[in-house]
Amino acid sequence: MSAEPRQSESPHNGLFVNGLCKSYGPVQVLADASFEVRPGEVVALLGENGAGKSTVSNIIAGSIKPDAGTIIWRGKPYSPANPAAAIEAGVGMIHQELKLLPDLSVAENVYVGRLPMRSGRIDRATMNAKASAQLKRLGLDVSPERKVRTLRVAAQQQVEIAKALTLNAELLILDEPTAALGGEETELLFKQIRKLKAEGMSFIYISHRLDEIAQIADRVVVMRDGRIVARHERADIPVRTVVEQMVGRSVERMFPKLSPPGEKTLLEVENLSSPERSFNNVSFSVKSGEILGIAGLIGAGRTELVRAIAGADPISSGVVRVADQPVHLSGPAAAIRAGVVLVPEDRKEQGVVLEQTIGENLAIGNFDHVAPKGWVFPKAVQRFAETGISRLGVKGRPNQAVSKLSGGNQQKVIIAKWVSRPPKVFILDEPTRGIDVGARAAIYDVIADLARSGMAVVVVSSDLEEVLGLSHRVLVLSRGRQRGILDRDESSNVAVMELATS
Amino acid sequence: MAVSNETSELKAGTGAAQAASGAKLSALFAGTMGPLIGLVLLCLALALTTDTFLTVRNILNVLDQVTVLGIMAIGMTLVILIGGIDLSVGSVLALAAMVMGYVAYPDYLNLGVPVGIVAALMVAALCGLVSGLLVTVTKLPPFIATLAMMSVARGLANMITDGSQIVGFPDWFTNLSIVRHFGFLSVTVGLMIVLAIVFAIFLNYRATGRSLYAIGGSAEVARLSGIPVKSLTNWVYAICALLAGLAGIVLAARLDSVQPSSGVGYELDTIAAVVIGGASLSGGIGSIGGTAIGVLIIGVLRNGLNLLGVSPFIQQVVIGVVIALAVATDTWRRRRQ
Amino acid sequence: MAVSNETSELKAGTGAAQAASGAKLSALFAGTMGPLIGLVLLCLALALTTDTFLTVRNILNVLDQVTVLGIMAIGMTLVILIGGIDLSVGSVLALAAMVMGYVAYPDYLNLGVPVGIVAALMVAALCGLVSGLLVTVTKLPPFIATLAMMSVARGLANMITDGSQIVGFPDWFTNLSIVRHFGFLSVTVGLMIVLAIVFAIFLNYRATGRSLYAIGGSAEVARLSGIPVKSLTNWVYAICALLAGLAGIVLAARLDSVQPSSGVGYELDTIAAVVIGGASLSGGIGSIGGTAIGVLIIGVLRNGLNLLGVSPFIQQVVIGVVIALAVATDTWRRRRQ
Amino acid sequence: AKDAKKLGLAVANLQADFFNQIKQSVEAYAKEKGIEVITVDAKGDSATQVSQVQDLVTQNIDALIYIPAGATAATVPTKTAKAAGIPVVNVDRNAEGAPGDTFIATDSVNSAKGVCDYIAKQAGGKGEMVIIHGQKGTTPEVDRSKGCGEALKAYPDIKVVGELWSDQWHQDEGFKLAQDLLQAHPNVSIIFGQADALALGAAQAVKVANPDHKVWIAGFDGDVAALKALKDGVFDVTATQQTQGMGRLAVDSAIKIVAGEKLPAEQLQDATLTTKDNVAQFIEKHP
Ligand SMILES: Nc1ncnc2c1ncn2[C@@H]1O[C@H](COP(=O)(O)OP(=O)(O)OP(=O)(O)O)[C@@H](O)[C@H]1O
Ligand SMILES: Nc1ncnc2c1ncn2[C@@H]1O[C@H](COP(=O)(O)OP(=O)(O)OP(=O)(O)O)[C@@H](O)[C@H]1O
Ligand SMILES: [Mg+2]
Ligand SMILES: [Mg+2]
Repeated sequence: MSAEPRQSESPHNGLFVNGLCKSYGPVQVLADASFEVRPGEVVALLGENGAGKSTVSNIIAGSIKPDAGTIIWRGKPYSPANPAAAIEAGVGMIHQELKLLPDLSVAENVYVGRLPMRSGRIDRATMNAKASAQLKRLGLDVSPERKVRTLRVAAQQQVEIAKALTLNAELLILDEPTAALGGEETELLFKQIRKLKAEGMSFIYISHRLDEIAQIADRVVVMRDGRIVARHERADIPVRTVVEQMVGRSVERMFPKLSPPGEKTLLEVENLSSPERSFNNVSFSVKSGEILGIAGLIGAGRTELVRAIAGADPISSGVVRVADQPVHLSGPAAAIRAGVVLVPEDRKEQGVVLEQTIGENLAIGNFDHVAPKGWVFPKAVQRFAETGISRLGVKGRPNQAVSKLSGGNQQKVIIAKWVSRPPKVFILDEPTRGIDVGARAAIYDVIADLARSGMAVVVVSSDLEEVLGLSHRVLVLSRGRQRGILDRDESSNVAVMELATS
Repeated sequence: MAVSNETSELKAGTGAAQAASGAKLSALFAGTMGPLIGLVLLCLALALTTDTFLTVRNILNVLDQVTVLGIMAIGMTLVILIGGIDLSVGSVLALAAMVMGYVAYPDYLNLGVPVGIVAALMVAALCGLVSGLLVTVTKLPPFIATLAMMSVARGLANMITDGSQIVGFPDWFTNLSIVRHFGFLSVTVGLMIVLAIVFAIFLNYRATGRSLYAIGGSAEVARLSGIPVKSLTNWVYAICALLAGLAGIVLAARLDSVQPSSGVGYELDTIAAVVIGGASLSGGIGSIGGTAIGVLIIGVLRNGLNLLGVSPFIQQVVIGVVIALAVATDTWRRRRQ
Repeated sequence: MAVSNETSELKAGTGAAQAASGAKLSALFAGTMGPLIGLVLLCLALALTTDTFLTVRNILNVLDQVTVLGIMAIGMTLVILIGGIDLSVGSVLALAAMVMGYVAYPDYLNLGVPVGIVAALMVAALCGLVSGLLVTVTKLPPFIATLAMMSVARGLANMITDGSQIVGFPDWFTNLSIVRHFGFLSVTVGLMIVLAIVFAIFLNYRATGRSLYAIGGSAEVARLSGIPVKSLTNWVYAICALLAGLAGIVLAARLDSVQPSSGVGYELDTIAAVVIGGASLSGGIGSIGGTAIGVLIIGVLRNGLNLLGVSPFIQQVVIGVVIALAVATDTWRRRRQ
Repeated sequence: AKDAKKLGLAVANLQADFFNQIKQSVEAYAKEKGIEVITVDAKGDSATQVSQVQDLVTQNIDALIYIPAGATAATVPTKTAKAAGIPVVNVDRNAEGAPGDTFIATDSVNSAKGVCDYIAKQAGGKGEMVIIHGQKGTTPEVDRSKGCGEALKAYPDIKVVGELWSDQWHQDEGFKLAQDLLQAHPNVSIIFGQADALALGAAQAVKVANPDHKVWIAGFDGDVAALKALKDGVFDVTATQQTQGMGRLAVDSAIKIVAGEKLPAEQLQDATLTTKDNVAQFIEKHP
C-alpha cells in the first residue's frame, strides 16, 4: 500500500488516470482517483458497493464525464466525448448491469454499432459465424439468431462478454463480468483473458469475488468512498488484507454460525414439475429455522423451481405446503399471503422499480404493514424504509431513487423489502450477486437471523462456497432433476459437483 | 463500512431536511414545478397584455371551460400512470351522453335525467372494462384496444339516434353548469374540483393508488410483489371511461343537448394535458396536481388568445410554441439540478 | 454445463432450421404472421360476400386509396422503431401541400410544380428536423414535441392562403396519380411500392437501419455501443416529415387541389397502421412488411365496407371490432408458441 | 340606440371553405365600416364554441355573429350572449328553442332540389345515380338529402343505387367514396356530392375509373375553387351560396340590431344554380 507519485510522463504505452473527480449534486462519488494500467496486464479494481469503481470505469469508457482530472492513454491525453470515441480509441467496457437489446438476435447484440458489411449490406453469415465462435469459446452454445430476450441471465452475461471481446479493444474494462456466471464459465472467460493478455491487451477487472483476483489479476487497486486507498504490485495478497482495505475495518468471518433448525416443517414441496420441464418431480421440505441451499450448474432449473414455489410461474403438477396448508399457487399474491416470498435473480427487471425511491420500493408489497387501513402516510413509509435500510446497511436514504444506487445497494433494497414482514418461507435467488464482501457477510448474517427467527430459508446460488457455508442442507439439481440432498457434514465442493454434473 | 455509512448518512441528512421543510405544501404538486412555472408565466403575460384576463368572471369562465377536459384528464392520469393509454375517451363521452339523452328524453325512453345519468355511467364503465379486458386478457397493446373501442363507441353513439342530436333537458339539469353557487362555483366545476382532490388523495395516500405507480414503474416487479396487476388495470380503464362518461354528462348540461359527434379529438387534448403536467407515457410518473396544471395551461392558453383577439390561424402556431416552451421549462429546470 | 447447453441448442437448432427454410421469402415479413393472417381472412371474407372486391380494378383502387397513408406510414415506422411518435404528420402533409400550391400556382408565385415540390419537401423536412431537435436537444418527450409541431404546421398551412384551397394543377402532375401505366400502375402507387422496398432493405440490410432497432431497444445501449443516437434521431424525424410532405404532394396530385385542412386526424390512422402491423410503441420492434400489412388492413376494411354498402355508423363499429381481432390473432398465435 | 364598434364572430370550422369565405367577407366588410371583428374558430366542436362565446362576451362585444358548430346548432352560445345583453345574428344554422335575433341562411332544401333537378334532366331523365352525403345527421346533410329526394320524385327512371356518407365533407373522402361506389355500381351515370369538395373528389374518381359513358356530377356550395373547376368542365353543376353576401348581410344586420332596429326572424338567401354557362360572373365576383 503506497501513495504512488503521479505519472505525468509516460514510461509505458498504457493508461494513466490522474486525479479524477466526480460529484452528483452534493455527493462526491469520486475524489482524486489515480492509477495506471500497463500494456498486457490485468488490474483488479476492488472496493465495496458504491466505492466508485463503476464510475471511474464509465469515465474511462466515455459514458460519463469527469468533473476534474486527466487521462493519458497510449501516450496521448484522452478525454472521450462519448462511448463511440472511446471505442474508436481502443477502449471497450462491459457494463455492470446487463445492457442488451432484448428483441435483437444474439449476433446482432454482439456486433451492435459495428455490424460487418459486405457489398453494401450486412454480412449476416460472417456476423453469425463470428459471434457463434466467440460464444462457444466462452462456453455458450446457442443459435446466433436467437433473440436475447429468450436467454437466461447467465447466457445474457456471456453475450455481453462476447460483445466486449470482439471489440478488438486494447483496453477492456470488465465490470463484474462473472456476477451471474458459474465456475466453469468463469474459467473459460479467464482462459480468453489470458490469451488476449498475451497478445498485449490490458484489462481493468472489477469483481466482488475475491478468490478470482489471485487467479486472473496482475496487480490490485483498492478503492473506498471514491478514493484509491491502496495499490498492490502483486495479486496474490491475502484476501483478509484486501478486505480490510476495502471496508476500512477487519471482517472477522464470512459465514455466521448456524443455529440448529427447529422441529416444525414449514415448507414442503412434493413432486413439483414445470410445464416446460425445466424441473421435474422435485420434492423436499424445509424446517423452521433451517436454511436449504440449492446448488446446480447454470441452467439446471433452480431459478424456475423457486419462482414456481413463489407463485411467479405456473406449475404442471405437484403440491406446495406451507405450515401443513396446501398453497394454491395462482400467483405471487397468493404465495405472499401464504407466507412465501422471493428475492428474484434479475434485480433490474423483477426486483426494483428503478425510478422510484427506496421507500416506495420497500412499501410495494408491504402495504398491509405500512398501511394497515389502506392509508399510506409518508412518515410511515419513511419509518418503515429506515428500518429496512439500517437492517441491511443500504447506502442511501428513503427518498432517494433506487436508480441512483450502486448495484449492490439495489440488491440490499430488494432483500430489505421482505425482511420486515416477516414471512414464513424466505427464498433468495442469487442473493449476493454483485455484492461486496463486507456487505455479503452482513447479508449472510441477515439470512442466518431470518432462520434463527423461525423462518424456513431457501438460498439458490451459483457460488458454491456460499451454498456450502450458509446451508444446513444442500439440494442439488441437474438438468431439472433432483440429484440428491446433502447434509451439512457430508456436503463438500466435490460431493456437490459430482451430483451437479451427473 | 460503519464509517462510510455515517458520512453518507450525514450528507443525506441535510438533503432530507431541506426536502422535508417544503414537503407539506408541495406534496400534491410533487414533480410539477416545471409546468407550474410555465402556467404562472403564461398567466402573468396575459394579465399584463389584457385587462380582462385577471377578472373574477374570466377566471370562473376558464374553470367552466376546462371542466370537461379536467374530468377526463383525471381518468387519463390513472391510465397513463400504469403505462397505458386511452384513445377512446372522446367516443365514450359521446356514447354516454347519447345514452343519457336516449334514456331521459321524452321522445325516447322518457325515464328522467337521473335514470339517464346512471345508465350513461354504467355504459361508459362497461366500455372501459371491455378495453381493460382486451388489454389484460386478450393482451392487446392499450393503443390498439382503445383505438378499437374508440371506433366502436363512436359507432354506437351514432346508432342510438341515427346521428341526430337530442336537445333540451330540464332546467335543474342545465343549471348544474350555469348557476354559480355562492356567486362563483357551479356544480360541475365543484364536481371537477372534488374529483381532483379525491383522486389526488387516492393516488398519494391510498395503498391502491401507490400500487398504480408501481405497476407503471414495472408491471413485473409489481406482480412479484403481490399486487393484483390485472384486476387493477381493468379497474383503471373502467374508471377512466366512467369519468369520460361523467364528462359527457357535464357536457350535456353545458350544451343543453347531446350529440353523437361530440368529443371528437378530445383524446389527444386529454393525453396532452396529462403529459404537459409532467406525466411520462411510459408509466410510473405523473400526478393529479400536474394534470391540473396541464389542463389549466391548455385552458388559459385558449382563453387568453381569444381575449387577445389573436386570429385563429395564428392561435394554432402560438399554442404549439407555448406548449413546447411550457414543457421545456421543466426539462431545463431539471437539467440544471 | 455442456450437456444442458446441448439440449437447449437442440431446441434452438430445430427452430433455426425451420426458420432458415422460409427465411429468404419471409425476411421482409418477419414477425408479421399474425397481422398477415388477419389480412388474408379479411380479404377472404370480402371475396365471399361481394362480387366486386376481388377484381383487378378494385385492388388497384385499394392501392390507390392507401398511397397517402402508406407513404406516411413508412416514415412513422422509423419513428416508432426508435421509440418515438410523430403526431405532426397530418399537419406537415397539409403544410407541404400548401407550400407546393403556393409556389407553383399561377395566382401566387407561379414558379411551376417542380420547384413547388422541392420547396414543399424542404419545408416538410425542416419541420421534422425541428421536431427532432426538440426531442434530442431540448429533451421534450416526442409526444409533446410533435404535438407542438402539429399545431404550428397546421397554423402555417392555413396562413399561406388564409385558409383557402388552391385548385387546378397541370395535367402531367395529376396524371401521376391517374394514368395507370402498363395498365395497372400509377406513378404514385409505384412510388409507394418503391419507397417501401427501399426502406425495407434499409431497415434489414443496412447498418444504419439496424441501428434504429438498437436505439428503440435501448437508447442507452445504443449510445454505449457507439451509435450516434442523437443525430440518427434527428434524421428519422426529418425523414418521417419528408415522407409526410411527399404524401401531401401525392394527395395534391390525386385531388388536383391542395387545402390547408387536409390530413386532419391522419396521425392516428398512420400510427394505427404501424401498430396493427406488429410494431411496438415502446420501440425496437416493427418492420416495413408489417406496416404494409397494417396499411392494407385499414385500406381493405374501409373499401370492403363501402362495397358492401354498410351504413357509416355500423362501419365504425365493424372497423373497431376487426382491428381488435386482427391484432388479437397475432397475440394468440404468439402465446400458443 | 348605439353604434356597433366591436363584433364577435364565432365560426363553426374554418377548415371548411364555405365558412372561411363568410369569415373573410365579414372581416373585410367590417373593416370597410371601421368595425373591429374578433374571430374565433370552434374547429367543428360545439363545446369549444361555448367557451369561445364566453370569451367573446368577456371582451364586451356589441353583437355576436354566430355560425353554430357541431351537427346541429347548440342553444347555449345564444343564451350566453343574450344573458349578457348582446344581440345575436345566426348564420347558416339556427337553434331550435334559442333562435338568434335574425337568421341568415341559404334555402338548402330548395337549392338542392334545383341542383338535382338540373342534373336529372341533363342525364336524360334516366340512369343509375349515387349520392355522396355529408356528415350523417347534420343539418345541411339532412336538408340537401331532402331537397334532392323531392326533385327525384319527378324522375321515376332514375334509380339511386348507392349512398355513402363522408365524415368531414373532405375532398379525399369524396374521392374514396366515389371510387368504391363506382366499383360496386359501374353503370352509374349521375353523382350528387352534397358539397363541392365531395363532388370534386368524385370527379377525380370518375377520371381514374375512366368509364365508357358520360357521368354527370353535381355539387353544392359554390366554393371559389370549385367554380373554377366547374368552368373547366371538371363537374357539371353546383348551387352557389352567397357567402360574400351573407357575410355583408350579417354585419349590416348586426349594426342595425345594435342600433335598435327590428329585423325579420329569417333572411333566407337563394343559392344560384351554377353551370358552365353562368359561372364566369361568379368567378369574377363571388356573390
Ligand atoms: N447518476 C447518479 N446520481 C447520483 N449518484 C450516483 C449516480 N450514479 C452513481 N451514484 C453514486 O455514486 C457512488 C459510486 O457508484 P458506483 O456505481 O461507481 O459504485 P461501484 O463501486 O461500482 O459499486 P458496486 O460494486 O455496487 O457496483 C454510489 O454511492 C452511487 O450511489
Ligand atoms: N426465458 C427463457 N426462455 C427459454 N428458456 C429458458 C428461459 N429461462 C430459462 N430457460 C431454460 O430453462 C432452464 C432452467 O433455467 P434456470 O434459469 O432456471 O436455471 P438456473 O439453474 O437458475 O441457472 P441460472 O439462474 O444460473 O441461469 C435452462 O435450460 C434454460 O435454458
Ligand atoms: Mg459498479
Ligand atoms: Mg438462476
